[in-house]
Amino acid sequence: MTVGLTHFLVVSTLLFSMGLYAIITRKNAILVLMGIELILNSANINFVAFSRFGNFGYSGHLVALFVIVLAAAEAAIALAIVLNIYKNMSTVNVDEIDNLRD
Amino acid sequence: MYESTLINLSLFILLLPLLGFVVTLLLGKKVKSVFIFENLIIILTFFSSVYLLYSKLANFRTTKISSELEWFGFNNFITGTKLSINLGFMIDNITAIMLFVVALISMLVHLYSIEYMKGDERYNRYFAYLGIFTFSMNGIVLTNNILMMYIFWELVGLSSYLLIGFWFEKKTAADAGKKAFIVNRIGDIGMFAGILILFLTYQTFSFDKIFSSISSGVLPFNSDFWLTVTGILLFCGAIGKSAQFPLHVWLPDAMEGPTPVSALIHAATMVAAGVYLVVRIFGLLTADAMLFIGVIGMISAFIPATIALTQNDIKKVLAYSTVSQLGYMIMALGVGAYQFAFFHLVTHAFFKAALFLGSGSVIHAMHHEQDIRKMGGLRNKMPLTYWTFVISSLAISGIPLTSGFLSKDGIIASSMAFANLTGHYLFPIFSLVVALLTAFYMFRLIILTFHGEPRDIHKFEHAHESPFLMVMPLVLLAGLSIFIWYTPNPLNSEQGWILSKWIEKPTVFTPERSRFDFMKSSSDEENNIKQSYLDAEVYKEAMHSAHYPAMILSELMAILGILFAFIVYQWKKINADSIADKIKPLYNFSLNKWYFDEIYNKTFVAFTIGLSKVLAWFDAKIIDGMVNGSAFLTKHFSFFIGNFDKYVIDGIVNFTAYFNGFIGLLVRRIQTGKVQSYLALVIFSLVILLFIFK
Amino acid sequence: MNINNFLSDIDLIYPEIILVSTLIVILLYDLIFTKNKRLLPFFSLSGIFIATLFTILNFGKNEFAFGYGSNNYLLSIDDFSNFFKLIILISSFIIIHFSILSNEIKICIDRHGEYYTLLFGMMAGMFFLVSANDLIVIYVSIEILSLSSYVLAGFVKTSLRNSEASLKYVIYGGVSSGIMIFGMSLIYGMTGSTNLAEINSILKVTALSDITFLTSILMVLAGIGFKISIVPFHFWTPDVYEGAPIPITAYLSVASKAAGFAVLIRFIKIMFLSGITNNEYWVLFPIIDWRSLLVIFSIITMTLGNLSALWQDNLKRMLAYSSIAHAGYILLGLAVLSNQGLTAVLIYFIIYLFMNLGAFLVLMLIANEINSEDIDDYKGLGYSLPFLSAMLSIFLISLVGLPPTAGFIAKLYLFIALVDAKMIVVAVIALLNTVLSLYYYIRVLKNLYLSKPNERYIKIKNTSLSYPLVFILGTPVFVFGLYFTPITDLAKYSLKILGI
Amino acid sequence: MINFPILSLITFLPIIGMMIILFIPKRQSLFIKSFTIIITAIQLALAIFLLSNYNFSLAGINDIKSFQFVEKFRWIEIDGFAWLGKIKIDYLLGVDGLSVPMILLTTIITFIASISSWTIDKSIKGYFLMFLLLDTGMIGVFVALDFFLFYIFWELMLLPMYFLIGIWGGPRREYAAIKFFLYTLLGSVLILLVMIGLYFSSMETLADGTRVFTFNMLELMNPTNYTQNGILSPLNPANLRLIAFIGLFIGFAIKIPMFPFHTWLPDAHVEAPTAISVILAGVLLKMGTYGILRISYPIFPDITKDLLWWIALFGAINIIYGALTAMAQKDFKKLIAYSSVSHMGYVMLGMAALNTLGISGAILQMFNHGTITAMLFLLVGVIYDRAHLRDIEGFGGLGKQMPIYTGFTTVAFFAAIGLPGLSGFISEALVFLGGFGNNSIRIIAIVSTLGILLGAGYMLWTLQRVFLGNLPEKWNQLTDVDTREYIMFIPLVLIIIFLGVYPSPMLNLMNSSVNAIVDVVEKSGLFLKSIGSL
Repeated sequence: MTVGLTHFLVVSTLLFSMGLYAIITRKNAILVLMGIELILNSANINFVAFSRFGNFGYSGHLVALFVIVLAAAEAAIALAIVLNIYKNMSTVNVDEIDNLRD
Repeated sequence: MYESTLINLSLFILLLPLLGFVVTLLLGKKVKSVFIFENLIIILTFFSSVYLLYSKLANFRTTKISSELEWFGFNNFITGTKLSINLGFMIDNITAIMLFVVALISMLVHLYSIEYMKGDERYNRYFAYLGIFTFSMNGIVLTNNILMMYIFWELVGLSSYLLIGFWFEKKTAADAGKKAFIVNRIGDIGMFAGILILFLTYQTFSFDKIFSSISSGVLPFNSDFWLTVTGILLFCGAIGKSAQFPLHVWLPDAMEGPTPVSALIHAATMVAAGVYLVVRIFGLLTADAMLFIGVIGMISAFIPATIALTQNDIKKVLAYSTVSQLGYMIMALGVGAYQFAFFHLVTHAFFKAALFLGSGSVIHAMHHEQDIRKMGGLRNKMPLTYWTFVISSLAISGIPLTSGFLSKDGIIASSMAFANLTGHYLFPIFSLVVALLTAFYMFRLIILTFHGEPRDIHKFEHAHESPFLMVMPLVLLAGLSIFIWYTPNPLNSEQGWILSKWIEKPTVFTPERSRFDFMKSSSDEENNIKQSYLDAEVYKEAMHSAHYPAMILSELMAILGILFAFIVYQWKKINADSIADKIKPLYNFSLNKWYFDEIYNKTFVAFTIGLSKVLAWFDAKIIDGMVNGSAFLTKHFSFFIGNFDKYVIDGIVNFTAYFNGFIGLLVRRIQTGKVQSYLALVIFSLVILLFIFK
Repeated sequence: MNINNFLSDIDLIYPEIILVSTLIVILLYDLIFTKNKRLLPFFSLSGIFIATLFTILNFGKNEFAFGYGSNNYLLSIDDFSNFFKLIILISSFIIIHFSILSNEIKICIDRHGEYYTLLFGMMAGMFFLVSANDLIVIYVSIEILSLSSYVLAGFVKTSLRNSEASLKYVIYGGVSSGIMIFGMSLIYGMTGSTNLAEINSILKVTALSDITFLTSILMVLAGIGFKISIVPFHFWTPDVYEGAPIPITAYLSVASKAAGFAVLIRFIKIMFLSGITNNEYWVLFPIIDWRSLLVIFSIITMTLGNLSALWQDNLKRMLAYSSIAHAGYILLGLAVLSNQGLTAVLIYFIIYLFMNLGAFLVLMLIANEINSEDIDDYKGLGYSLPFLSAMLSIFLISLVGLPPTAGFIAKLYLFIALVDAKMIVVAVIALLNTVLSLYYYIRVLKNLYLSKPNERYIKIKNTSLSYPLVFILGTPVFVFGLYFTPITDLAKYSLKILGI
Repeated sequence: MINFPILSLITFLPIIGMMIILFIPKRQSLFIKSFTIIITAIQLALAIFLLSNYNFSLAGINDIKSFQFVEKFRWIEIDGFAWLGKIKIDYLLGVDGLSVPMILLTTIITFIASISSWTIDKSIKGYFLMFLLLDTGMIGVFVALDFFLFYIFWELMLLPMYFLIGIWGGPRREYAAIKFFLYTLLGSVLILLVMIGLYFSSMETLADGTRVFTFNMLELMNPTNYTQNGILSPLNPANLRLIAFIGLFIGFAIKIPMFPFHTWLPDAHVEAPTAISVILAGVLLKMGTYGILRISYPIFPDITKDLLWWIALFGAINIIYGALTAMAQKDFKKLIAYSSVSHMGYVMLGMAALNTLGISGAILQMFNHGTITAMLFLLVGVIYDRAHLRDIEGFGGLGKQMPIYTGFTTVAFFAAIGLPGLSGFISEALVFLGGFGNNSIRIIAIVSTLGILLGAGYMLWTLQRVFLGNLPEKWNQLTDVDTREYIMFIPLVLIIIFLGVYPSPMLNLMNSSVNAIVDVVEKSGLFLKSIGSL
C-alpha cells in the first residue's frame, strides 16, 4: 500500500475536526489554543501534501512555513493574554469568562 | 326709474343690516346704546323695501329684473372656456313682496325687542344677531341662483343657531340651538346634493338659466327620473328649514330662544324660506316630485296639528301650529296651488308673528311663565294683547274677513281641484281635518290663556299690559290680518290685487311627459308657451267648481273647531281630562309629540355616537396598535415609555408576545458571552450555508 | 525574479516602508528614552503624514508588485488599494488623537511605546491586506493585523473587560484564521496556486463547482467575515468592542473593517470574475449564487445588528451592533456585484469613517468625564454639554442616514446601486432597517435632550484638542451631505482594481 | 421684476437667523424671541412681495419656462461614470400657482406661530433654533423643483420637529415625538426609494445634447424622457409603476395623514406645544397633499388616473372616519387633530376629482384648512395656557366668562364646518362640485357630504360643552383674550372671512396651474398608456 494524497487528507481532516472539537468543548483556554494549533497544522499538512502530490512546486511548502511562523507568534501572544486573564480573574476557564454579554 | 336703480336699491337693502350687524357686534361691548343704531338701520331697511316694492309694482310689474356679477371663475386655457360662479339678484314681484314682509316683521321685532329684552346682559349682541339674520334672509330672498341661496340658507341657519341659543347658560337653549343647526344640515345635505346635480348638468346655478335649459330638453343624466330626484333633493332643504316631517323636531325646541326671535325667525320668515325655495324651484318640479312634496306637506300639516292639541306651553302650541301651517303651504305647492302657497306664506307671516309677539307679551307680563295651565283671565289685564291675539287666531283658523281665510281657503279649494283632476283625494280630506284641529287648538290656547279665572294668582296680580313698543307691533300685525289689504272682496281672494296682479303665475319647464295632465299645455296653446297652467281652462274649471264646496266645508270645520274648544274649555261641558283619560294612549302619543325625539335619539343619534365611540376605540387600539405593533416596535415603545404597555396588552397581544419572544431569544440567547458557543454557532452556520448553496 | 524588478517594485511600497520604519523608530525611541513618551504621538503622526503623501503619489500608478512565477504578483498597488490605504491613514491619524485624549490609554503611560508600535503593526498589516493579490499575503497580513489588535484590545492589562475582550478576540480570531487557512489549503489543492489572478485563469479553464471548492470558499469567507464582522461571524464584535479601549474599538470598527472589505472585494472580484457587462455588472463564475449569498449575509447582518442594538443600554455596545448593521449595508453594495455597487461601498466608507469615528470620539470624551458608557447616564447632557451633544446628535443622525448629513448620501448611493440592479425588495428591506435603526439612535438623542437633566453638572476640562477634533470630524458629515462631488469623484477614481 | 434670488432668500433667511441666534447668549431670551418674530415677519413680507410680482397667467407644473423666480444652477456634477454617464443634480427652485399659496400659508402660519411661541419658557434659544430650522425645511419643500432637493428639505423637517415635540411638549412628549419621527421616516424612505427608481427611468437631454439621468421633477414629468429599461419606465414591460405610485403615495399619505396612517397625528398634536401644533396642522399636513399634486400626479399620470377612485375612497374614509372619531374625543386638542384628519379628506377628495373645480378646491382647502386649524390650535392653546386643562367635559359656560375668546372660537368652528361666508365653505363646495363632476367618484362624493353633517355635529357639540351652559366656579378667574392673542387671531380671522367672501384672488392665483395639472395628467396619462401598450 502506497501512502497517497487521500491518506494525508484524511489525516488533516481528522486533525481539523479534532481541533474544532477541542476548541468547542475544552474549558481550559490552553487546550482551546491547542485546538487552534491543530487546525493550523491540519492546513499545513494539506499544503504540503497538495504541493507534493499535485506537482505544484514548492509553493505549498512555503506556505506551511509561513503558517508555522505565524502560529508560533499567535501562540505567544495568546499565551500572554491567557496569563493576563489568569492574573486578573484567577481562572483560565473559557466558559467562565463571560462578563461581556447581552 | 331704471332697472339698475332697483338692483342698487336691493343691494343697499341687503348690505344695510350687515353693516348693522358688524357695527353692533364690534361696538356692543363698549357703546351701550349701539342698539339704537341697529334699530335705525332696520327702519331704513324697511322703508327701502317699501320703496322697492312700490317701484317694482308701479314701474316694472311684469318684468323680472335680474343682474349678476362674477364671484369667482375658472379659466380653462386648454379649451378656452371660462366657468363662472356668479352672484346675482333677481327681483320679481314675489321677491319684492317677500322682502317687504321680512323687513316689516324684522323691524317690528326689533322695536318690540327693545322692550322685551330690556335688561339682558347681552342686549346689544342680541340686536347684532337680529341684524345678521335680516341680512341673510334678505340674501335668500334676493338671490337669482341656487348656490347663493344655499349660502344665505346656511347663514340664516347660523343666525338661528345663535339666537336660539342666545341664553346659552340654559342647557336646553344650547341644546336646542345645536339641534336646530344639525337637523337643518341634514336637509341641507340633500339640497346640496341637488345643487351638485344641477351644476353638473347645467354648469350654472342661476335659476333662469337652469329653467331655460330644462325647457330646451337638457335633463340631469338625461332622464326625467333624475329631474324628479333633483327636485326632491332640493326640497330636502325646505324640509329642514321649514321644519317639515320628518325633520320638524327642531322647531318646537327652538322655542327656547327669546320670543321675538321665535316670532321673526321661527314663525314668520326663516321657516318660510323653505316654502320660498320651493316657489323658486317650482319650474323644475315634475309631477312625481310635486306629489312627494304634497305628501310631505300633508303629513307635516297633520302630525303637528295633533300634537298641538295637547301641548301646554304657549310657545310650543304656536310652534306646532307653525309647522302645521308650513305644511299647508308646502302641500299647496305640491298640489300646484303656487299662488295660494305664497299668499299663505305672507298672511301667515303676519298673523303668526302677531301670535308669537302676543304670546311674548303674555310671557313678559307673566314673568316668563309659559305654561298655559298657570294662566287664565288675562283678557282684562291685557286687552290689546288679547284682541290682537284673537284676530290673529281667527285668521289662522280661516274665518272670513281675515287674511287667513283668503289664503287658506284658496289652498283647500286648490287641493280639491287637484283631487278632482288627479284623483288624490287625501289632500282635501287632510287639509280639512287640519283646519278643524287648527281652529280647536288655537281657541283652546286663547281660552286657557285669556279667559276664565286666573290659575296662578300671584303671577296674575303682577301681570299688566305691555308697553307701547311691544303693543304697537301687535296692533300693526293684527291689522294686516284683515282682508282689506289684499282684496276688495272678502270672500274671493282671486279678484284681489295681490293674487291677480302681484303674484306672478308660475311657469313649468319640465318636459310635458313628466307633468300632471292638467299642467300640460294643450295643443292650441303651443304658440303661447308662456301661459301658465293656472290660466288653462281645465284648471280654471276645476278651481271654479271647487270654490264653494271648499269654502263651505272649511268654514264648517273652522267653526266646529272653535265651537268645540269653547265647549270643552270655556263652558266646560265636556271635561278635557276625562276625554284625555279615555283615550290615554292617543293622548300620550300626542303629548309626547309622537315620540319623534325619542325615536331619533334612540336610533340615529345613538347610532352615530355609538359608532363614533367604537371608531375612536378602534382608532386608539386597533389602528394605532397595529401600526405601532409591527409588534416589537410596540414592545420597544413600551421599553421607552412604561405606560405604553396597556396598548400592547390591548392591541394585538398574541402576535406581539410571540414576536417579542422570538427576538428576545435571538438576541439575548445567542450573545451569551461564551466564546466557545460563538464558535460553535459559526461552524454550525457554515454548515447551514453549505447546505443552502451547494 | 529580477533584482531590478524587485527594486523598482520597492518604489511602489514606500507607504508600507514608511509605516514599518516608523514602527521601528517608535520601538527604538521607546527603548532608548524610557521616561519621555510625549514625542511618541508626534512620531506616529509624522509617520502617518509621510505615508499619506506617498500613498497619494501612488494614485494613478496601478502596477503590480513583486511578481513570481509566470506573471504572478503578490501585491497590486492600484487605486482601489490606495483608496483604502487613505481611509486607513485618515482613521489612524484620528485614532492617534483619540489615544492622546483617552483616559484609558493615558493611565498606561509607560507602555505607550508598545501601544504605538502595535498600532503601526496593525496599519502595516492592513496596508498589505488591501493590496494583497495572493492568498498567502492575505493570510499573513491578516495575521499581522490580528496579532497586533489582539494585544491592543487588551491593552489595559489591569482592566477586566480589556482582558476578557482580548481573550475572546484571540480565540475567536485564531479559530477564524485557522478555518480560513484550511480553506485556502483546499483552494490551493484544487487549483495548484495561491495567486488570485492565477486561480481565476484556472477557473476559466476548469469549471470547479463541487462541494469541496464551495466549502473552501465559505471557509475563506468565514475568515474575512470575521474581520468585517458580518453575521454569523460577528459574535466577537459586541463583546470585544465593549471590552476594548475606545480608541481601539473605534479603530477596529473603521480601519480594520475597511481593510477586511477591501480584501473581500478583491477576493471575490479577482478570483471569480469572468467578465464585465456593458453597464459594468460583474459576471462571476457560477460556483455559487454570489448575489444571493451576499444578499443573505448582508440582510441578516443589518437586521440582526439593528435588532440587537435596540436592546443595548451601553452606548459603546450599541455602536458595536450599529457597526455590524453598517457592515450589512456596505456588504449590500458589494452584493450588487457591479462597479456601481462598488462605488457605493467606497462612498459609504468615506462617510462611515467620519461619522462613526465622530460618534466614538464624543462617546470617549463623555466617558472620560462621567466614567460611563451607559445611555441612561446621558440624560440631560444636552444641556450641560451642548456642543458635544449637538455633534453626537449629528453623527448619530448621519448614521441613521437622514439628510442633510453625509450618511444620507452614503445610503443614497447604496440604494441607487440597488435600484439600478432591480433589487427592489432588498432595497425595501434595507430601508426598513434604516427606519429600525432610527429607533436606537434616537434613543440617545432622547436621553440627551428630552429626559430630565441629572443634577450633576458636567464640564469638559480641556477642550483645546478635543473640540476642534470633534468639529473636524463633524464638518465633512455636513459638507459631504450637501456637496458630495469630491467624494464621489474620489470613489469613482478608486474603482480601478488590477486583475484580469 | 425681482432681480435677486427671492426664493433662496425666503428659504434660507431662517437659517441665517439661526446662525445669528446661535451666537446670542442664552440669557437674551427677549431678544431671541423678538428676533425670530422679525425674521418670520421679513419672510412674510418677502412672500407678499413675491406674490405682488407673480404673474398669474403662467402655469408652471411641468414647464420650466412658465415657472417663476426660477433659480437654477448645477449643484452636483460628476462626470465619467460609465454606467450612468454623468451624474448631475440641480439646485432648482421655482414657483407656480401650486406653490405660491403654500408659501403664503407657510409664512403666515410661521409668523403667527412665532408670536405664539412667546410663551415658551424652557431653553428658549434651542427652541427658536429648531423653529427656524423647521421653517427653512417647510419653505424649501414648497419651492424645490428638483426631487433630490425636495427630499433633503422634506427630511430636514424631521429632526427639528422631533425635538420641538420631544423637548417642549406635554407629558407624553417622548412617545409622541418618536412616533411622529418613525412614521414620517417610514414614509420618507418610501419616497426615497421611488425617487431613486425614477432617477433610473428618465433621462434628461442637456443643452449639449447628452442624455443624463435626472432628479429634475419637470424632466421626470416629461413622458418622452423615459428610458427603455428603466424600472419605472412605461417602456419597460416589467415596470413597477403601480407599486412605485402606491409607495410614493403612502409616503405622502402618512404626512396628510391618511387613514390608516393617521395615528401619529393625534398624539403629536396633543403633546406638541401650541405653536408647533399650529405649524404641524397648518403647514406640515399640507406637504403630503402638495407632494401628491406636485410629484405623484404629473409623474405618474397613468397610474393616477387608474387609482383616482381609491384616492377618493380614502378621502371619503378620512372625512367620515375622522369626523366620527373626533366626535368621541374628550381631549380638546385631540378633537381638533381628528378634525384635521377629516378636513384633509376633503383635499384628497378634491384631488381625486381631477378637474379644475376639484383641484382648485383641494388647493384652496389646503390653504383654508391651514389657517382655520392653525386658529383652532391657537385657541386651544389659549385656554390651555389659562386653565391647564384640555378635557372638554371639564369646561362649560366659557361664553360668559370669555366672550371675545368665544367669538373667535365660534368663527373658527363655523369656518371649520363650512359655513358660507367663511373660507372653509368655498373650498369644500368646490371639492364637492369637482368630485361630483367626475363620473367615477360621484358616489363617493355624495357619501362624503355626510362629513358636512358630522362636522357640524362634533363641532357644535364641542362648542356647547365648552362655551355654553353654566360656568363652573373654578373657571371664573379666566381672563379673556389679551393683546398678543389678538395679534395672532385677527389676521387669521380676516383671512378666513376674506377668502370666504372673495376667494377669487386665491383661485386666480392657482387657476393656470390647476388647469395645467389636469391637462398634464390627462394628456401624459394617455400618452404613457399608449406607449406602455406598445
